[in-house]
Amino acid sequence: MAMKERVERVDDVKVWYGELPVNSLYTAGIGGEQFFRTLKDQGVITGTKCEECGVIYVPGRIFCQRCLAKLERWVKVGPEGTLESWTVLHLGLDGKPMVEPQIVGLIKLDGASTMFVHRLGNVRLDQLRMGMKVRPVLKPKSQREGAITDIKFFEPA
Amino acid sequence: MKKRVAVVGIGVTQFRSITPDVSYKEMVYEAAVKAYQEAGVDPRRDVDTFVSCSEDYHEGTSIFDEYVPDQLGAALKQVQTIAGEGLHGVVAACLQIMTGEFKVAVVETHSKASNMLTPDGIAVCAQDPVFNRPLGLNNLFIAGLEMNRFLYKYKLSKAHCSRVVQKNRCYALNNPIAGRGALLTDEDFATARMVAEPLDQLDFAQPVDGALVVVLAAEDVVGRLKGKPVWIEGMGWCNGAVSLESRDWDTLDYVTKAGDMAYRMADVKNPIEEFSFAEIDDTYSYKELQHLLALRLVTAGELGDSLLAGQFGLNGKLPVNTSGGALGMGYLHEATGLARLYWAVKQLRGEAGKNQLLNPRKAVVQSWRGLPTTSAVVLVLSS
Amino acid sequence: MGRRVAIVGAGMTKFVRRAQETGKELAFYAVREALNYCGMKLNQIDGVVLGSAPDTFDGVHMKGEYLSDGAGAWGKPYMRCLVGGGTGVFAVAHGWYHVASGVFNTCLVVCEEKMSSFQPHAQAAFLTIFDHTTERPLKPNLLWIFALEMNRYMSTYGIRKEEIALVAVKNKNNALDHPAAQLTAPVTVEDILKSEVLAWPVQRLDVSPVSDGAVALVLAEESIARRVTDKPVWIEGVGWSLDTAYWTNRDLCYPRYVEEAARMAYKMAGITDPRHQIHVAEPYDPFDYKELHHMEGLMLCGRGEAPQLTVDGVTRRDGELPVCPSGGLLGVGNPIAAAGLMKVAELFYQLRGEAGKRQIARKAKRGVAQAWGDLMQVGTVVVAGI
Amino acid sequence: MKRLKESMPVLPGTGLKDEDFQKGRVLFTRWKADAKYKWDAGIAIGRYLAGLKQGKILGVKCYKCERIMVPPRIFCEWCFRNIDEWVVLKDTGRVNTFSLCYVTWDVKRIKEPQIPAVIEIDGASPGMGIMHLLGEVDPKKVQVGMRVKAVWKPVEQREGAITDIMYFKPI
Repeated sequence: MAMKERVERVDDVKVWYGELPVNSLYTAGIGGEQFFRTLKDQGVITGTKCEECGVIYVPGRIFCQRCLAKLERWVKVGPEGTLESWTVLHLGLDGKPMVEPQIVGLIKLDGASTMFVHRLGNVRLDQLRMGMKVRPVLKPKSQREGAITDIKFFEPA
Repeated sequence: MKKRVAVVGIGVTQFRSITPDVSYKEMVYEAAVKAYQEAGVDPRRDVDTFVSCSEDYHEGTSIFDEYVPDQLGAALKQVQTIAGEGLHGVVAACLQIMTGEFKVAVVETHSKASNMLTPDGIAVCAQDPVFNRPLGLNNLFIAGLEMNRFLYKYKLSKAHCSRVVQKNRCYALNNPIAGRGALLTDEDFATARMVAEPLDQLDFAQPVDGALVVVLAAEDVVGRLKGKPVWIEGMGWCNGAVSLESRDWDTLDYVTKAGDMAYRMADVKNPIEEFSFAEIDDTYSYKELQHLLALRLVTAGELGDSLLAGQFGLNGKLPVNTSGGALGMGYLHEATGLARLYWAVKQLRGEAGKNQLLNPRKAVVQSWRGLPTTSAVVLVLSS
Repeated sequence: MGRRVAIVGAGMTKFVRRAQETGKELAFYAVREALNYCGMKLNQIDGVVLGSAPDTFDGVHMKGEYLSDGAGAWGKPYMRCLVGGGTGVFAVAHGWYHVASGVFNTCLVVCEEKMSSFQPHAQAAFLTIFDHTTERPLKPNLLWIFALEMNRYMSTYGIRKEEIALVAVKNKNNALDHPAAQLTAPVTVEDILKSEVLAWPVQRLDVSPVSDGAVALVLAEESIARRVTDKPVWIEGVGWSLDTAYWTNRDLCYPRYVEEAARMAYKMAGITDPRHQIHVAEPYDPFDYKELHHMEGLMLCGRGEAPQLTVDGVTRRDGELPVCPSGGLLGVGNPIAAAGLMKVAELFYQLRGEAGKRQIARKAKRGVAQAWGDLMQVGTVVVAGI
Repeated sequence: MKRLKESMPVLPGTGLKDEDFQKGRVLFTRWKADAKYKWDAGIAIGRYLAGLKQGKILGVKCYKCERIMVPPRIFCEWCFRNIDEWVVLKDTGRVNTFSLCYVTWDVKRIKEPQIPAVIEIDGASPGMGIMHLLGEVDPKKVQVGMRVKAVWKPVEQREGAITDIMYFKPI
């Protein structure tokens, strides 16, 4: 017997409540700063190119994951892209069904080697096709704050 | 592997959706007592090194490593935590034994998933805080995107996924420790609620609580111990691109690399032919199919038909997840891989009860760390 | 011991209070510096191990996965170890067994911490290291355990704060010569004794600063090591030990887990007389008294004797047994896991004679680095030699 | 210190100041984790909490090493075996070590210090303590070795928690 003693009565079961009180502030980073500044100020999506590997990373980043080269060459991509996959998400962050399901897309922006993840909008479910062209809808410049949410969603192009 | 390592004891608790009567320490203690008894070792005297696998956010405690030693009999001994999957822990223990400095090692993992009141709120904290998290999307969207693309690319359907679920949850009925066994009908699948289309509520493994402790030993001491050895012939582990943007959404290159590493070590030349069975990750139904491909256990052209023809069933060419898998046993977070190892050991020892295969010799066991990771471990075992 | 394993390269970022870089970017910088140091490329690396303290600091769940691309782990075997504050030195042991096992020929060891992400102050993250049911309801903070331990240490051996403050003075001043250092002003014993009382006996300047930073080492087996460099620094011994979690049942005056870890490492390294066979030491010094505590645990002196060695100047850079010539956590900064690895990097520089202005006066062939963590509970030790 | 820095290599890394955030010089995002838990107390701690509610500090005994331990556990971690007996300890003890803490857990300064201590509980084996707070005492007079006694919450306010003891006071 692994344990000589057990909790014998349901009434004796005890729990203790608590949490991880984690409030975080995340800097956009060196790559993120450049990427989001350009998005905010110029409304343009940019990537960085690894000359060694020929990969264009979007969002732009300062290192190549393949060879760890330092990336300094920024290039403009998109704004249009191709829908490579989508999902209709029904659960919220609380794990409960959302009143309004959200459509999320996996998008390959024109000129990028990598994928971009964002919401889809202005689209009916029966319109969604693999390979369809989409384009970003940005918040007006005055409302942009240099974050991924400066893009409201992608819509059919 | 040049210096061979064997599993000589494995202890496990019942996997249940809730375990209100025991603390995590007590649950682990129970598994440890069973494992040590099976191996015939005294942890205070005979064990040289201990490895535990845990993630702080799952426990609700920072530096959970602190709370590992006592219930394992490991206080003031060599103990470390891997913030990784249970099979990472097995790899870490094997590497230690292979240095020649350690003879007997213990690996522990557990799940107290039921103690997380906000599992989705916790899971989202694994998303990139700058590029993804501000979108406020439940992690399941990643599975939805991947599943949709996978089914499209490989011309598979939801029916294939449902078949996986049906198979695994049915097998779990014959696995005494499994917590999610069920006989599911077509109607169950037809009425399943969508969570991240095409993924529905039956497509993913439901969490359970449970603890596992494994005793490993170097070849030269195996003979002195009581436990019946199951040999670890090969091991491989690998990470792919972690960022959602720069990962390869078409192939699970990290699973393939981990598999190839393990196969190379175990001298497996033709994985389709050489394994008696497979215990591979099925945290989501479609993942079992993806992992079969990535581990080169079936060709893309044959995948769908083989599945529907029952080739991955108990009487098929390559029985897959006769334990019930994560879908049938339940999802144990870091302990999920060890639960598969447990069943593989049972099969290879001939102790798998109603799901026992005839004379199995060699098996592949694989784990994946779940969303949003690209981290896999593969072991090759032999009897 | 398995195959011989050497450290062939080291690199690090600056340690700063708040880094603009993300954790990934910090890791990337450190790895790049380390690879450049030994002229190696990422495709020559077989696998990667990562050390990073709790996820609550960076505020990313499964932080190891998140950091993997910055750490150079794309398409490679990769694992993250976590033994609290002991992680930085343990990561070297973790990397060591990857190579010593014969499975890898080369391995990157990367440690990263971005503590500034935690708001309003990283200290508060430590509430959650305590037992959730029997301790956390009392709202403890990290200072409590340090203060409780420091007081126990002082009252057991009759040690005065003035003696302990000498450690902070030595280390903070040593750090002035460290290119990664966060603190850049010299301090005196008076400064320390006059600094604000946080949790008596702990005062503000007894404590290392909270930092962001990353450090990386390149490990290689013998034949590659000799090809890469003519000055490989061998990992002669590694050790670790974790004491019971019931920390209120232990006598805090002595870190027996450090002794256990040291005994393991010394045995592997063939050290029988540490006081004479070790020429430079980098014990863990998040608080000034900890350096003394750990010198005793490492058996570099008898119990309660470390303060006198400090008073006598033995532990200065020009002393007989230089201790924390880097400037330690007290001076260079304390990005937890990265700080531990910085200590092993310091042995690498010192033993190769590449420590610049920090180079110790005596000739050193062997050094020990040590870290500590969890609930005053874990000791991790690396012995390195040329 | 510029003099010394000049000869040193320049390492990568960009340090920021608080005002860089306040003045919008750098971009950043925030997140508050929704990470809530309900931990199962289990056999040993469940009983410990039940004891506290009744105004008792419970310990456990291992017949092999003869230690009487607190907080309780169902196993003896040194002998690796089940514990043998539950023991009602006294609610008095001795200060093993203490601190005068002027900073709260979330790093706010306070004038009157909190006095955390490890208190060796009477009836348990020597050195067996629990962490708690001291109260009703002049901070200047606290000493290692001081005898103390638990001050309990009124019965009706107890909930089966370590905080059912408000603090320990000198006797």
